[in-house]
Amino acid sequence: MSAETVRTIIDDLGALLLFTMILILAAGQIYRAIYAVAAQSLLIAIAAAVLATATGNTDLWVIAGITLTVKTIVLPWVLHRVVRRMNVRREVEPVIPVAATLALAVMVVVMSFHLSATLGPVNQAITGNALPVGIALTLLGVLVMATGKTALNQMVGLFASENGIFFTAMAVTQGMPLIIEIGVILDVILAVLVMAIMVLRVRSTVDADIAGLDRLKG
Amino acid sequence: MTGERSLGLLLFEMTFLVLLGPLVTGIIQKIKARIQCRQGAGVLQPYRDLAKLFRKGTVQADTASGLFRLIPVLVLAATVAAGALIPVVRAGPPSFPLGDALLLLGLLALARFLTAVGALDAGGAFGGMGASREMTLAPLVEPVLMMVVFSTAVAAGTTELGALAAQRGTSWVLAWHAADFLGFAAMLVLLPAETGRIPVDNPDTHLELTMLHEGMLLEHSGPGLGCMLLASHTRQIVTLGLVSALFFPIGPANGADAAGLLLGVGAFAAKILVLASYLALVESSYAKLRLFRVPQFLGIGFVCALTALALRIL
Amino acid sequence: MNVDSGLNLMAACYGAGALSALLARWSGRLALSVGHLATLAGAVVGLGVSLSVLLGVPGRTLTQPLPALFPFARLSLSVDGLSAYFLLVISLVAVAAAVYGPAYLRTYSPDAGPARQATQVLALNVFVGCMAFLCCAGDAMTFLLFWEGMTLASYVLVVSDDRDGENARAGLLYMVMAHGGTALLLVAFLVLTERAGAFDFAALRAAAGDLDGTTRTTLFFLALVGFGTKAGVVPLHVWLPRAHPAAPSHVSALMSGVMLKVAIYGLLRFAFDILAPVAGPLPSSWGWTVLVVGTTSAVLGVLYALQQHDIKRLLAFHSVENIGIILIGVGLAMILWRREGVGGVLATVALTAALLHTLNHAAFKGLLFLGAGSVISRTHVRNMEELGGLARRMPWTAGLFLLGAVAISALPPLNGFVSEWLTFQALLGGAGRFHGPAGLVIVFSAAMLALTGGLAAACFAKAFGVTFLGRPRTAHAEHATEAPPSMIVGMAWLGALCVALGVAPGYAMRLLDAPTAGLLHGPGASAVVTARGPMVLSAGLTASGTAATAISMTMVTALLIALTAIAWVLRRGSRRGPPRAAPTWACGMSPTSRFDYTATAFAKPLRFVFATLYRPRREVIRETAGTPYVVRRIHYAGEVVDLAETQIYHRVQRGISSLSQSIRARSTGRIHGYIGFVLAALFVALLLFGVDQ
Amino acid sequence: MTETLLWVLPLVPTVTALLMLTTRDRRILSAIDVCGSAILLALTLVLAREVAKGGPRALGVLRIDDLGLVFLLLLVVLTLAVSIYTVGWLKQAVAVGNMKAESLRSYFALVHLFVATMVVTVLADNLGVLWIAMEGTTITSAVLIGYHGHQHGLEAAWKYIIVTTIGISFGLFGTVLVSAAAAAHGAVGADAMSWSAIMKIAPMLNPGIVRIGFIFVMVGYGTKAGLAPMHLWLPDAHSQAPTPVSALLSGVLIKCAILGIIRFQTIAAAACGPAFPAEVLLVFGLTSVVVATPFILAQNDLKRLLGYHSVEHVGIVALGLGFGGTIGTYGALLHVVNHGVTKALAFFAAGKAIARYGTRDMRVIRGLLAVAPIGATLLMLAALSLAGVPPFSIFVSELMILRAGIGQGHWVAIAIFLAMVVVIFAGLLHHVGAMVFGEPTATASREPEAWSPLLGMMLLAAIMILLGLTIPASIDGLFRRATEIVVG
Repeated sequence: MSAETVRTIIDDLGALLLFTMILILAAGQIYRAIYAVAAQSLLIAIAAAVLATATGNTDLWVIAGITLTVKTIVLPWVLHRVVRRMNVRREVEPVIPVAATLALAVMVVVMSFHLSATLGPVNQAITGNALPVGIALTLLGVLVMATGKTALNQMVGLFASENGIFFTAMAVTQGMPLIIEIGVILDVILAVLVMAIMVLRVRSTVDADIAGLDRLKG
Repeated sequence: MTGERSLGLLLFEMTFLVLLGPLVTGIIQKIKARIQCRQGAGVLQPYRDLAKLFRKGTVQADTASGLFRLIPVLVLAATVAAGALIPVVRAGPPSFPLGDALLLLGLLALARFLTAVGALDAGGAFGGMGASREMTLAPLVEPVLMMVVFSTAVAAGTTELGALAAQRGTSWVLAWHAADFLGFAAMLVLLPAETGRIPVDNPDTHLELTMLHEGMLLEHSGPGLGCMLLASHTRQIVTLGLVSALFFPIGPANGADAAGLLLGVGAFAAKILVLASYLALVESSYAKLRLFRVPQFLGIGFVCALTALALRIL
Repeated sequence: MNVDSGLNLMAACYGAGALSALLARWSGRLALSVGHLATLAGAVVGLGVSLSVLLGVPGRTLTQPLPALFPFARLSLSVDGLSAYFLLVISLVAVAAAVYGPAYLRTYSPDAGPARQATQVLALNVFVGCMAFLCCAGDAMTFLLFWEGMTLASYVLVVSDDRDGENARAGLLYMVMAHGGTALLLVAFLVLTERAGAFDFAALRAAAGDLDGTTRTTLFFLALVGFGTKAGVVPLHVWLPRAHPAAPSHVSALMSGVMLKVAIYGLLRFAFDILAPVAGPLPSSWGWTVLVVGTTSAVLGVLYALQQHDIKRLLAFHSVENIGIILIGVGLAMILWRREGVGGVLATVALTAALLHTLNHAAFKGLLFLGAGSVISRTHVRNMEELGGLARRMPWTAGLFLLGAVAISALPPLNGFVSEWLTFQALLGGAGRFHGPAGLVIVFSAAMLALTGGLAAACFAKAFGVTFLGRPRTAHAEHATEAPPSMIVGMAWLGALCVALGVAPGYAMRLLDAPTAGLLHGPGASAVVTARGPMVLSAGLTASGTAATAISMTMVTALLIALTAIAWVLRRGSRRGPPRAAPTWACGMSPTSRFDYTATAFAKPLRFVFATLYRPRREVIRETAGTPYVVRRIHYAGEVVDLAETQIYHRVQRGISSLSQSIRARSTGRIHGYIGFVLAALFVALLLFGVDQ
Repeated sequence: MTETLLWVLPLVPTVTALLMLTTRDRRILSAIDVCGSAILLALTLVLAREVAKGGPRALGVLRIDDLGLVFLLLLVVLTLAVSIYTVGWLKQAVAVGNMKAESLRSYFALVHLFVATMVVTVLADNLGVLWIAMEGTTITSAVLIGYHGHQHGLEAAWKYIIVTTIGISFGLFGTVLVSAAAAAHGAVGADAMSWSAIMKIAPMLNPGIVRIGFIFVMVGYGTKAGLAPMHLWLPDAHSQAPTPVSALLSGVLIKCAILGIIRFQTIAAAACGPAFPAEVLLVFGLTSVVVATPFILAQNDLKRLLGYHSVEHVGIVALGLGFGGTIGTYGALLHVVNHGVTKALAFFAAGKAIARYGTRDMRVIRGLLAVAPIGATLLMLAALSLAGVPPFSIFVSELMILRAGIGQGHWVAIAIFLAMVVVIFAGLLHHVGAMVFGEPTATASREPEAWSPLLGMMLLAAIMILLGLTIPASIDGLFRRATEIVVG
């Protein structure tokens, strides 16, 4: 397919990604957030596949596969299990009101678009709005972590921002070198496992959410 | 104008001052007595007192250290040495560098310091009280004295009393400026303080609430007391001599012949007499001030001296 | 004596002394003796070096490169007249301290463990060594290294009595203020080194040559504050009366007598030598500032000293006063140098006065601290109110302390008077040169100097009288005994110095030639002050060109001695036989030691007169027996505050600590906050730097 | 030969970590620990000599140049010191019950894995590998921080892992942008992320993208380095981690992040001109110095105090890099080493004091000099050195940084810097002086000081004082070459 169509596809995917991110931000229930992030990962995988067909870069197929298996299936499943084990209350009341969060989100998006607008034409193979979307996704993911009350929200947010980075990497260059890509994903998995262990440990020792602890200060 | 004063002359003047010292006290006492319509003791009474004291034995406080016996000696020596710096009969710088006003003030301060230390040596309340008060007033008097000296020295460009006097020349009346009047005024304020007389101190009382200098002499006795008294007589005349050297330069300057010498002595005696009667007058027409009023009294002198200096410099 | 080898030898001595701390492993006493012996040796060598430079070829500078320790700065030593003179001062006092030290440390703290003794030996040698070589530094880096070494070593000595929390606090204050001062010095030096591209003084001089006026003045004031902190000028003095008493007494002698002078050395070196416009007079603002600062320090120093009852604190405050007097001389030298131009006479007089007073103060302040030390080592009491009557129990100490007291009170015929006389002459000459307000300022500081002298006399009449005379007030004083001979010798050395410098100062002028001529590029001290031969001091020619004022300390002394002899004959009187002893007159009661005037009582009138400066606080609690007329017991407590301390330092300290407390209290412990900060940081950074303006 | 060494080096700690799993005996574990560290040090020294002779070496994604060597040396020396210290520390900790005897091997294994990841971080030439290794350090050290397993430990660990992961994901984003910019200039595949390859084409890169990339990296790795205002995790982590781990975190880990920043700084300087990264570094540096001050002054927890102190010193390093120039950069690199050594020493001494008094509350620790003279002296020395007093090493590096600042005429920065340094000096000396002097608290244990911790501390103290008194020619040469790499 032509570069033009690919670009439009990527842009549309970017828009969808942003949409899912908004869902995560606004998600009142932890399960919804998890589903949303899984969907987001799925979109990433699709994007990878699209780019693979466009550029004929086989590495991207691998990446698409990994993303699909790991981020769309395995990790959400892990999170699901954790939520089960913790049997937390489903509703998560955010740190700051959702409205404010969304307002911040808008600011972030605007800022990132403004920023990439000032860059001028970056002569990449494929860009379009990939860069601003990537920046926005990364920052919004962190915003989720900052506003989400529970440890789970924060883990979800972490994925989200990782997704943002992956998307950018794929869109702006033809993806990172495969080995790096794999290493990164491995790290993410490890990190999630360690986090999960910590969460459960705290839940088992003192019946509290680890993200709620704030004894150490000053 | 004037030649240098030889060492012989210096020593002569020194002895002259020492011998004359008690007489001045006697005269002041006499004048006071007259003013108070009393007969009063003869002018030679101080000599008799001294003679008596030197004949007596010594009683010493059991707590006093070995230093105590030495104090009167040192005090007398320092005071008399100060006397050597005063030009009495003739102006002009000494051939020997012994005539500096600052050195003179230093020696007097040394005597005062040693007196205070001696007073503390015996222990007991009176000595300490006297020493404390004396050493409180001294730092207030000395700067003013220093400024008065400066007010003339700045003009002359030297602090050597002989040279200062010589600078003034013979006809001192014409040479006076406004600054001199103010400086002299300051000196008049200081004189009672420096000679330990009313309104600052009262030499005749031994009432612990009023006495300053006497309190320090309380434990001395016999020859020791004699030395201290002689020292205070000398101190008094030296102070008067300083004033006369600063403000009434010496009479006939030229020639060291007998006639000039006599004239000089005469002029000096006259000046001392005037100042002495001034002291007597003040003493018998004022009451003693409370200790903490004295600084204000000295403040007058400070202001006069400062103004004098300002007039000199501006 | 060959200077290079002398310096090496000196370094070897102090190094050996420092290493001798290791001996404490076997015997603390051995370490003490050997260490102080090494210090003594080093000091003696130092004397040799400095004398050989001062009496050698004038205007010659010997430089000796050191091994290149740092890639960016060559280290070197360079000894000229100024360095040698201050090396002399340091060594003279160090000799006394080294002789005095071991016995003092043994008698004062016999229970001290070998660890503490080792620390003291090590720190003492490092301290003295750093001071000695600081004066010989040939470049900024060496200077700063020794400067900080000196600070650190003295800090260790201050806190060496580690169980006393008060010492630790004093050390902290000292260290912090010293550090602040050093920070300013760093900036002052680094600005020059950056322009020069090198660290050695010669290069800095060259670089300073093409500075513009404002930069030059800024640098000077940086240095003034930096060195002033170390020298303890008001209001930067607050550390001094705390730190100096905390150290062992012979170290206090070194700190008060010498370390402050090292700061003066730094100031002279920086202002006159490095920063001065090429061989030209200094900007007038410098001199006037220094003069005013000096006058203030002199007066306030002695005023606060008057109200102290801790004998070492009292002495420490007097160091503030004397530094002030020295600075008056320095400031005058700056002013007059500018006024008269190069070759002026009065500037030389002023500088001579300052330098001579540096030496004199080192002598008598060292003596006084050692004297206080031997009292303390015998009584373990620093509060004068608990002493008294020691003159009969420790006659030697008492006599030497009295000597020092007379000297510091600027009374003839001792050395304090000489340098103050020169200062007065310089002031007088200055007053003659300047008409209008400038002249008045000078005259006023002259009056203040006179006031200072008088107050000092009062203060030491009190200090000596209350400590040594009258009756012993406590058992401590009751059972005191004379100090061991080695301590007496240490004091006697300095006492002899006071007398010699007082009676025959003319002979010391030769030593001042090199520094004065070197700094002012004019006539040397002896050419001006002893123009009429070493017997006679004269203040050079005066404004009206008439004969100079002159004094001859030697003759005055001779006269005094002769008169004393005569008076002694009078004093013996006609009646022979020993004096009859009787109790002191106390209105018929049999007096006890409670009758004696206390230090508080002695200083009370002056406390009244200067109440505005003291803000005295006093509380009297009287226990009456039923009726108010019968008083059982009166409890009296009074204190005097140091204005600078209460008005400036305490407020600053309170402000900072409360501020940081509140900030810390407000900080969050919630992870969301943490993340928020990261996000915000990125956000702001992107907005600030993201777009190329 | 040397190239293979590049791969051997990270393997050494990894193998050591695996060996740890073979036994449970504390003595054997400690022996393996020390041996492993010693071997690591030896190999590093060999490598250092080779590099000094033959210049940078590269093999695949790993590369060693003088810049990396500076950090590598710091890392291995501290590792050895930590191992020696741990011997005695562990004995005591087990005796008291802070560490469970059966879980010691996992502890040792984790420590060495941690070290391995840091070695990779330092050796990485490929910026992606750099990132991976950095995340690896986060994961391993997070487990170590939470090792004691009590609530506070886990809280600290969680904050640490979350915040730093966020941080370095920003770092990854920046890396991606930079590599994108590089890819636009024909750098394909692994080259697009290879630092050495990028440096060749750096001047041609799109300044806009590199600019944004550098900001992301600065904030990202800055978080890991503990620069304010991203520093908040640091005091928590440092106060909760076991003492040897605190030493490694403060001494090396945050320095590795600094290395990451320096790598990108060079690229940014080439692409956007040196002014831009310098500006950013200056702002973050000053912020750190200022922010750390009040928390140091009003602190009661000894280890938190040291943690905030690390924030200040990382800020100083950033200042040095920001002032730039040969002197500034040299000073900054020297400061990295000096602070690493000194801070590790400080943590060691503090750890012993804490063990002695059984609390981290500085208001309780009193009269240390009386109960543990050597340890107290070392603590005092470390404090004075941290405060920048000669003849200790930090004075030298701070002096050079100051010099650079004055040379560049950054008067405001200088003024703030000096003011803060003096105030912090006061605070630090106040705290430490109160702990060292005075009458000892009754609760203090009077047992004699164990040899191995002292040995470890002596090693560091020796380096600290040596570098304060002189900089040997070899080390100077190393720093000069490293400086050239940064300044160009």
